Amino acid sequence: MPLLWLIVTVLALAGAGYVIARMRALKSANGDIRNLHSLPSYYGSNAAIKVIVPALLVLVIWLIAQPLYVGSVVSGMIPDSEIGEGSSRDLVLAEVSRTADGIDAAVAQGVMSEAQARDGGADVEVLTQRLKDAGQIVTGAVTPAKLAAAQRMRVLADTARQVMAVVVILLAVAGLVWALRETEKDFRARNTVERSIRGLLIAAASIAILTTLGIVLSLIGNTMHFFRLYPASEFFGSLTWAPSFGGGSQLGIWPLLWGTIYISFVALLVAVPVGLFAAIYLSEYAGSKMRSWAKPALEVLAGIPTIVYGLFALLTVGPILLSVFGNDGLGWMHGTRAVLTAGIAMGIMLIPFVSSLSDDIINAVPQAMRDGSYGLGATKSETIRQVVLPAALPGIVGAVLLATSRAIGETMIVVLGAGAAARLSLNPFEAMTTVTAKIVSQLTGDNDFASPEALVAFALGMTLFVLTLGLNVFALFIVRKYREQYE
Amino acid sequence: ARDNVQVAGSSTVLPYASIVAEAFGENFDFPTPVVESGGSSAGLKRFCEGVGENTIDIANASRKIKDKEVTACAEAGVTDIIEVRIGYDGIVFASQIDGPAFTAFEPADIYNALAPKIVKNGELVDNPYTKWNEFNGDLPDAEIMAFIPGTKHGTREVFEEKVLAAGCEATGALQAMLDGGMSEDDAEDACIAVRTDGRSVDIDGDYTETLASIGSNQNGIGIFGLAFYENNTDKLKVATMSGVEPATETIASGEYPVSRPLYFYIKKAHIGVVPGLKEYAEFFVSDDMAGPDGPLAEYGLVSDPELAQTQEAVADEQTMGEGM
Amino acid sequence: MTDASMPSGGKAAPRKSLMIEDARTKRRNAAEKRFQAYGLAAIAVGVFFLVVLLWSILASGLGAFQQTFIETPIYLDEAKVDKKGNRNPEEMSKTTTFGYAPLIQTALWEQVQAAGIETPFTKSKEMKALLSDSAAAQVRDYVLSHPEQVGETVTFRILAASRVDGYLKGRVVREDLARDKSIDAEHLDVVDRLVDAGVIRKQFNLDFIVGADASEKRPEQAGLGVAMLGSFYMMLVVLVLALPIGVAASIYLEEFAPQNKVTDFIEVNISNLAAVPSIVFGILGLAAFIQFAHLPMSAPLVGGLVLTLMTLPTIIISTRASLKSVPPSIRDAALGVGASKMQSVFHHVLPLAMPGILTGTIIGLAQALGETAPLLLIGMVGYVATNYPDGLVSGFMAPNSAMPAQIFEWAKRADPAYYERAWGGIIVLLVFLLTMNIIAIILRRRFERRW
Amino acid sequence: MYDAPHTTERNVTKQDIKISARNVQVYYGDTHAIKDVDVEIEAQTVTAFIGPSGCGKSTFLRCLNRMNDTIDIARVEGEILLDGEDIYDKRVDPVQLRARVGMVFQKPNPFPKSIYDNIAYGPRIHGLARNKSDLDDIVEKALRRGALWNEVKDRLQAPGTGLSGGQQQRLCIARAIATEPEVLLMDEPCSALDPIATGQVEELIDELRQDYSVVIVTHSMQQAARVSQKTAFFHLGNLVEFGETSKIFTNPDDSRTESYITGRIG
Amino acid sequence: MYDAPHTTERNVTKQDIKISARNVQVYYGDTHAIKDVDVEIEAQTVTAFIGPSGCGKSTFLRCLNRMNDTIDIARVEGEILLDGEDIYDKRVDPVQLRARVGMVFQKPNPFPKSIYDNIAYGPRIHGLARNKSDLDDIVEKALRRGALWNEVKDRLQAPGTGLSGGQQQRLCIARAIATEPEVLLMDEPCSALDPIATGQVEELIDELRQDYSVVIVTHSMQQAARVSQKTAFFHLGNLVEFGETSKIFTNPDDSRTESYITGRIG
Ligand SMILES: Nc1ncnc2c1ncn2[C@@H]1O[C@H](COP(=O)(O)OP(=O)(O)OP(=O)(O)O)[C@@H](O)[C@H]1O
Ligand SMILES: Nc1ncnc2c1ncn2[C@@H]1O[C@H](COP(=O)(O)OP(=O)(O)OP(=O)(O)O)[C@@H](O)[C@H]1O
Ligand SMILES: [Mg+2]
Ligand SMILES: [Mg+2]
Repeated sequence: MPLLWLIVTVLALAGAGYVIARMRALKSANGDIRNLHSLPSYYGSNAAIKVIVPALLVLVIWLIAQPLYVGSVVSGMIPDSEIGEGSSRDLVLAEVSRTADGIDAAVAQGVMSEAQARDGGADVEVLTQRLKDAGQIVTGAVTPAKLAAAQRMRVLADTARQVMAVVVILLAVAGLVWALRETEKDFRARNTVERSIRGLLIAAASIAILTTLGIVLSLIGNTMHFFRLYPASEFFGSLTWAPSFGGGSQLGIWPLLWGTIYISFVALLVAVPVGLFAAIYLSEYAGSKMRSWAKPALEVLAGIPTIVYGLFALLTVGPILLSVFGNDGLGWMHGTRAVLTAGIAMGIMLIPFVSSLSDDIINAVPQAMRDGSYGLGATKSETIRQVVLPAALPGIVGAVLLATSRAIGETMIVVLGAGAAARLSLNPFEAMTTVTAKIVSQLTGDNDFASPEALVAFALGMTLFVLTLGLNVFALFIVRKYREQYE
Repeated sequence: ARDNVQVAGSSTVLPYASIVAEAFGENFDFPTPVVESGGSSAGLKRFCEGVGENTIDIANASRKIKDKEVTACAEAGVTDIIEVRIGYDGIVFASQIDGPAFTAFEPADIYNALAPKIVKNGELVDNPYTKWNEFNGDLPDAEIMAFIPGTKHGTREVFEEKVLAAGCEATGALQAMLDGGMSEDDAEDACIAVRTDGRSVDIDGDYTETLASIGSNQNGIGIFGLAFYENNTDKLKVATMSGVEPATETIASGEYPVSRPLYFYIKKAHIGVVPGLKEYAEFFVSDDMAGPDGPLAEYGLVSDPELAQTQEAVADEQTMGEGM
Repeated sequence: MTDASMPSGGKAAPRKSLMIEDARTKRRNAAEKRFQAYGLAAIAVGVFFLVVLLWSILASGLGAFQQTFIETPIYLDEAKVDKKGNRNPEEMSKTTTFGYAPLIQTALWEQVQAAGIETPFTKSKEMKALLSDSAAAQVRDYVLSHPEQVGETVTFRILAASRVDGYLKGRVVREDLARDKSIDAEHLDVVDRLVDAGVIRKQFNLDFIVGADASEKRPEQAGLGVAMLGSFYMMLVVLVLALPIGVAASIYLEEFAPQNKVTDFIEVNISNLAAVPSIVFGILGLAAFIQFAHLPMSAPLVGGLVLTLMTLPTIIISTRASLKSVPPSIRDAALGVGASKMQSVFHHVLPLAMPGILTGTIIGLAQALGETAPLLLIGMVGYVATNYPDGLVSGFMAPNSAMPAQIFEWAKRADPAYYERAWGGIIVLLVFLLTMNIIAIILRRRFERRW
Repeated sequence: MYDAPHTTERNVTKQDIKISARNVQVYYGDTHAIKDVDVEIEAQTVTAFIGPSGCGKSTFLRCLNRMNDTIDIARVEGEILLDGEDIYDKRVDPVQLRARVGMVFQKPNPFPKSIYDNIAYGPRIHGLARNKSDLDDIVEKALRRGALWNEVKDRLQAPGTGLSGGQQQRLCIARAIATEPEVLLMDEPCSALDPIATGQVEELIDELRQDYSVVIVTHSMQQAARVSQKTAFFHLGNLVEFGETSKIFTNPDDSRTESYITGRIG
Repeated sequence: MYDAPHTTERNVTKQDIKISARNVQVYYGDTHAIKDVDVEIEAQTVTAFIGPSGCGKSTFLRCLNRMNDTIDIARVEGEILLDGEDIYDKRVDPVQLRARVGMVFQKPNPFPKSIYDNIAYGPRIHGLARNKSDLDDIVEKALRRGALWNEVKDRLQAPGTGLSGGQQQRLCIARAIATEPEVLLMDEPCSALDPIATGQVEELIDELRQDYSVVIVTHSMQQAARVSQKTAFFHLGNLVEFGETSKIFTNPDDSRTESYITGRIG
């Protein structure tokens, strides 16, 4: 039975279960809903859940396990002689399964009969030709052993699929019976269904933890490898970042961290005042008409691809800054790439993060608070500065935190705007770079992938991850403390 | 089962691979191969992750595979690797077309302009130069400003070895360093360092970024691939190196000193498994494609004079250990 | 307290008239004006940058929507395309595109001569510089699907070479041709005459919007269509997964989760994930989905999964904020009439929080739509798909790229013609984004219907 | 001391005990908010809870239908029996309990839905109506008993939030009635209403007494005197005194009660 | 009819006219919320506004210190004179006006700041204190007059939002007093408070009368009777009757007033 049909069957059973359980529940209550513990639809849903969940769970596990099982059986049939030099059993298996698929397709097209397909003594040449006729791509030479394996694979898979269909349907039916048996008027169907939903909600929330775990796992191996090649004391202690191809690189994280902090700081210096003032204007001064276009317009800034900001930094912001601070002007700046260049472009990108979220938060400050201030004879700006903003502060901090997160994670603007030079300097007119930018560049570079110069990307990622985690714990702590004070 | 050839690696090789892949898809019944970019390192890393359907078949690289990588490959079961050299990439020095007349460089000029320490009056001193004509009267009276590949780029290595190191020796700086009591290794390292006062800017991005940088800086000189330069002759003018004009012919003949070979690596175990893999490789190195008159050369690849040998090796599926 | 104990407040010294602004009020009002001006200035700054950015995008990208075509009748020479003469497409496919190229060059050469255009050229091969390499494949495909027309003359609309296109768009100027290997002034003369003759024409370039990527040598052929499809499939995955998962997670955290260490841990995790650089999600995707789960490389499904993980924090953070803003009295009301917690959330709280959820989803989707870095590691950046996937479902698995990845690639390519296309691509991306935004705003309006 | 014109009609007769609370303790984290309270709520009686702000009236009221379950840090000890069954028993489904013990809140909180849907929500989730016309009937009956039918019958599809404050509160009461509870808990139902609306609601409460047991928290001693037959006086989490309303207001046993009653200015 | 024990102490004597409103009309968009109202508010007098919900009491009150300016759609016509000057004159700065006509709201709305900063807010923005010790004095005085000093003097730096409801409302009153207004407008200042707190606030209002002219909106007729000397009865946006409190409550001229006063149940 094809998979699709199996799923359809299970779904149909679930549907039937829904209807029957619903009716059964009603009947047990003599047709009066009022005698039921839960609404009839909950009895139905309970049945549907009990049909679908175990059956499909088993189906999925089976689908994952079956190829592994079939593979292991078939792989035993392949003599070592079939495995060429430098090849692997896996590859031969892939070839076998491709042949099996080819035969399947040929049978489906009618080029080959099922009997021909199963014929153990089939001539390899003839079969290959048939497959080619069927438009199948035949690679390499199909040897008798491979053919036998392919045929065996088909048979096994066939049987397995049939068994699976039976098992799945049996399970579904069992679920149905179970659900129907417990369906009677006092059965707490709603509670049961809600427990399942709650399970789903918890599962959804745990994805964040899984993701974190996944990130740590995918970074940790290479990070350890890196620290075996390069001393951690150097990585965390050295103040120079100077990778080189010939080895002997200095890979101190400090210049990168400093660059990250500095550039993010400049970006926030642009985004926070502009975004905050924009939010204040929108929520407190602007008419609804202006709000209705200005807010979405600012939000478009967040949607413009970062490469555009990168080019904007390189081609517009940089040259303008250079003409003011460069050799023709004040003489402080030597190239278009600088902390300031990237910071300004990034700041523009972050404006809507601050403005949109802050606007929502400022709007949520109760009018009573404002009235209280106006009633005392405060002007609008005094009210905003001294009453509204303090009240909205926790939310605004959240918005700024989100903007900071974006700033730390940004690469394109940094690469194009701030350059690639790792430098520990206070001068905002100098080129610098960030951890994220270096993660990308070391990962996509031409270095020897087993060298510390390439592996350092993972260590950088890991360090940044741990740092931001610390930062977030700290932020949570601060926000909590602050809230407790005023709620 | 995967039907398409999966290629990943160097973004320098990517244009050539994509030209081949496109023609391959048009002329063969196989699906068009997928050519990912991501850098030689990432490409080889994924190449060496093992054999099987969820690993790539071919890694493009703008450098030769390193021994350590071969070992790592072998550990993961990737033992038979076919190495294919497809040609050479010329590396040129170019500047804004309307900018100062940078038309001829020697390695020594570049060294004098970009090294942190240079020899002046026989003394090794911190680089005092701010203009090109301060050390070579033939060069224009223009601020020193160079955009060189960042340390992630393979081009940087070539630049260091073939230009800086050469310049170091030519200006006598190497000797001065050795005389100053440096060990040979340290001196070599010191030779390929660049100044950090902002006159030399690392570019971690692509040539388009270098081009944009030069576009906004009249005095800037930049380092480009020959193919890139040839597509942008309206914005760039190229300089000779040691008196040789960079061109496919001069590079092929070895006259022009700054170039590097380009490679791709095939997982032999995948041949016969992934449809079209061998056909693609053969098509790549065929005269139609990689020959001196083929589309690759037209685009800027310096055709390999030993192409015939490569074609043979691919046809025979000669792995790295064999026949060398 | 009595009056007597009051120090002379306002009453002893009668207040000044209301009509006269005292100095302090003047100062305060000036501060008020300034403050308001700052706000207005902030918006002006934001809008100004928006306009500058949009203007530069449009100025650099609009050209990509026009393309130069050559209309030429081509004689499908049997001797060249069907050597055996049996019209069997199988056999005919042995003739490669290299075999077709001369056919087209000859056709154009004859057209040039027929039009009486004087040229310094003597060979039809010289026409190569005017023609796109894609023409040969176009003609070959046509012949293979219409073998019966071999021997006839068919008029094709083929792409002009990118330099010719650039010339008509003003990108290529004669002064710069000196070192250009691809084209020279003589060819441009011919182009001028052919334009006069109506053979070469600039037309709307539908293929740019619906077509597939092309190699570095054929910018004139490159289109965004397939990548757009890739992005579309990824957005579908993101929408189908991230929205429900994000909303479910937010509901759990905001409405059901007990206040304890586990909840705190989840919370910190989520806000930390928002700060993880997107490329790290790529590393995760490669390890988890391709190497561990054996999903195919370069597949929009994997891309969608990675982007889902990346956008989840954004969606969760904003959804929680909007759930929080639903007044608790609504929850009480529902519980008070005997609704279960679950019912009160799904019947009352969620619908009220919908506008905020939509805002967060849009921000998240916009971010996902514009992201390239994580796609780099799962093989969706490069020269990826040239063809449309076979079916609706296979679109999730077939190798494909994404709009931002495509744009990013184009921006790196050497031929300046690609530069224009990159900006054109950004225009399409923004249109995509605006469409999404408008849909969200409309939905938001519907949900916001004030009761 | 108070004018209680209807006292004769509301003669206090011994009723069945609907809810009986014994030794109830409520903690918010470490705060002991309700200390050892014993109360018996009778059927067909209006019981008023009075006491100074923060004394635990609302807290105790919310114990009676387990609304405190929704507050994480709240912990309830002791025994509360509804018709003899412990409502804090593990087997009890609080949702079902709340359908039997309805609640009306201080601030009118209609759902942002139509008037009809506001009323129909409870019957729908509890499956009280077999079909649409059943539901229509329930809605009409509830609105009638909520003394709102005449005012809204022509605009049942209009939003409930568009009604005036007093109407909204009556809508909330009608909504609570629609699920046919046995006990109706009201937490300061009139504090947001003007005297006319208050009067209407009070009249309504008096009528509801025919069928339900009503518990009302109020700050207004006049109100307690007007509508209730029994009054409980809370102070600092303790139930100081509980008894006939007339007795509490005229002749309290406890000095605290007396000082509260007389210490008040109004 | 009402017990008004202190009436003798609060003898109504003729006072200066502080605010006089003539022909005041207020529109919210197209709704005509206040129709042609004439009122005179006297100095050192408590004037109560009563009337059913939605009759326009708050709206009219907010006209008196131009708080309606903050509502976009509100439009005020007519003339309101404060000490003979038209407060709606173009030259009048509402900010200066509001410093002289303070306001206290229905729901206590302390700022999310410390108690000290809550009180000091007004004096600071109006520059009433020359230095820190000046400000300390002002804060102390205001808190004393707000009858809150003893309760909070040890925790002036604690957040104002941490106080109980009644304390918060007194804090808000103290905050309003701190700017030394001439008129104090109060919109249902006690509706969120329990009787004890209400009593404290009422006492405070009576004291404030010594120095200020107080206008209070209330739903409680007892309260109006207790604290005010003058009462204005509003109905559907009209000022139906305005006069001595004792007269309005005992012998109203208008039948609507009478029916409102007697139609109420409490
Ligand atoms: N959710 C809560 N968390 C912590 N403490 C609470 C909570 N709700 C109430 N309390 C505390 O429990 C005590 C009793 O509060 P409750 O609301 O029951 O009083 P009340 O008599 O209803 O007062 P009011 O008349 O002001 O409504 C108070 O001290 C209050 O601070
Ligand atoms: N901001 C506003 N926008 C539109 N209409 C309003 C607004 N504020 C009040 N109204 C309308 O103006 C009329 C008078 O309202 P107001 O708040 O002044 O009444 P009130 O007497 O204070 O009532 P309550 O006793 O309920 O406070 C009402 O019909 C009300 O609906
Ligand atoms: Mg309460
Ligand atoms: Mg009001």
